[in-house]
Amino acid sequence: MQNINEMSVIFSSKSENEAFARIVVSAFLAQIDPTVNELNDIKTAVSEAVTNSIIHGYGNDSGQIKMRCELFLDAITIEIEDSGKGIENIVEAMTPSFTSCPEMERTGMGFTVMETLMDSLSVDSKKGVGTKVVMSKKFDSLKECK
Amino acid sequence: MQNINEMSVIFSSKSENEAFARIVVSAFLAQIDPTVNELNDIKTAVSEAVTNSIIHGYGNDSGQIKMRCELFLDAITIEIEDSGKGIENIVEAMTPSFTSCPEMERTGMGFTVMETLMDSLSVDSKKGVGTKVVMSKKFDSLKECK
Amino acid sequence: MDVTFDFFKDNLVVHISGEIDHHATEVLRTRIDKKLISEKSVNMILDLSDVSFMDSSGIGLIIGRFKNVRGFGGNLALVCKDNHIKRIVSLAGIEKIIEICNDIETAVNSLKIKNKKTAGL
Amino acid sequence: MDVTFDFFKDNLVVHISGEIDHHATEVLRTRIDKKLISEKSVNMILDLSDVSFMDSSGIGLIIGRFKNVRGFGGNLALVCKDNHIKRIVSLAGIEKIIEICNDIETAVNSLKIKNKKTAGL
Ligand SMILES: Nc1ncnc2c1ncn2[C@@H]1O[C@H](COP(=O)(O)OP(=O)(O)O)[C@@H](O)[C@H]1O
Ligand SMILES: Nc1ncnc2c1ncn2[C@@H]1O[C@H](COP(=O)(O)OP(=O)(O)O)[C@@H](O)[C@H]1O
Repeated sequence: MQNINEMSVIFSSKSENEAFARIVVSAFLAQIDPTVNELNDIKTAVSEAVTNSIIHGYGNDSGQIKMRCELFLDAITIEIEDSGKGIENIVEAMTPSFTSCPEMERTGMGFTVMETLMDSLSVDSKKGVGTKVVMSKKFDSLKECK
Repeated sequence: MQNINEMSVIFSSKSENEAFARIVVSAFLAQIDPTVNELNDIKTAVSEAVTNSIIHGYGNDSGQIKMRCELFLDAITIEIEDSGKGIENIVEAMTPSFTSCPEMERTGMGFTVMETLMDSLSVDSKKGVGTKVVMSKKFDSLKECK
Repeated sequence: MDVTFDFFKDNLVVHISGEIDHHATEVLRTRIDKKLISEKSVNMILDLSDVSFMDSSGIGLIIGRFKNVRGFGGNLALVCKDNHIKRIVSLAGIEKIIEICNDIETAVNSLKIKNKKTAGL
Repeated sequence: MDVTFDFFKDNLVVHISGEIDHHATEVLRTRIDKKLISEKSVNMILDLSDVSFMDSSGIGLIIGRFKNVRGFGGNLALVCKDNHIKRIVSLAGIEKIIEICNDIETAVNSLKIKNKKTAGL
């Protein structure tokens, strides 16, 4: 299916940019006018993935995070990618409550939140190379207007 | 000088994305809290450059526009680049009131607005290759806080 | 962006709200010109009081409407309070040909005087 | 993001406003813990009524404060009305250990009951 709009943004792994990434995805969605709930779900999932790249992917190092969004008539696909340290065991990482950083008050709920709020989630990662999260969501609110 | 944050965003040459580009640059600036006037000046200059890439660079074709922002302690640099048809005569193009599209109600004031509202403007373009506009602005409001 | 119309002492008042950029002007142009042709009003007041953003596309929109109204033998006045928008407008020297007023009353009066001059009175 | 404190019937009330993400929690954690140590209040009410956004970093913040307060022998209650935030909170099963109330009055009452139970009354 042909997308109706697309964009990609690259930003530094600074925690200030968590809010930046949320505003960018909201601005990109403004043209299709999703419901408040749909927008909240997407902003939250983006926040989780970007935070993971910052704190787990890069840790104390600095690096670049890439967010790519493709908008379709009734859905959005979002890819968030880092070139950080990668995930050794993806199944373990995606288990609810698993976290490698309990001392940072992480709760291991990031992937669970992404899975719950989005319609699909896939994680691709290689130790020492980086991590790419791909999520998509259908807009139920827009189905009728097609 | 070392920048304190940077980002780049690539988006399609659709006129809906003029507003998108303005929101992205505003969101990027949120972390340094500029004055309303400074923010308005920067949003307007971005709007001019992005509009030019859409209507003059790509015309009826579709293409990609890249916006890169670098934030320093007291200034911002913004590059807006397209791979459109390019400008043959840059001096003529930058002359106030020169426009190649009077029938579209363009007034040839785009470059004048960018020059007036920003502290520096440079235009690099090659016929058939594309155009890159680089603008920068100092934040007077932030000078004292350094 | 939104546009609504009303009349004030025989002047067509065009209230624009939101952001005026190139994207918005395409719709604005069509809607304003359609209204101008359907109503037989000769004078137009462009009310920019609720415009939150405007770039040089707005200058083109204003000058284009000015030309159309003059074509019908009428005049145009602007209502605008925001300093940023005034600055954009004055960069193009619009104030030399179009009156920029703080409110609709003032715009109506300025059009009355202009029309008298145009009519040679 | 902003945080302010006040007291309501001997309970330390922490009003958080704005967005709770990982960036914000770093500051919030320090400020709340400092206040908790300096005041000798054992009970804390986290008032999220004015929180406009929260992701799982907020879950960590809540559970972390809960542990600290329990360490002092006290209890914690949440005040939250927003459905999106309630959903995030309930994903982690927080409501099994922490009362989620619609207003501060209710939170105060629930803490009174909890404290009696904790004290074995
Ligand atoms: N981008 C990433 N790079 C490296 N490791 C990651 C990344 N994202 C997630 N992880 C790993 O997966 C674990 C679980 O992630 P998540 O469910 O988001 O919970 P949390 O962020 O609370 O730890 C993390 O603790 C981390 O070890
Ligand atoms: N990105 C671009 N690609 C090709 N031509 C451009 C580009 N930007 C500007 N130009 C040329 O420069 C002229 C002047 O631009 P500008 O001052 O912004 O006024 P306007 O957009 O009103 O025409 C345009 O009419 C166009 O011919």
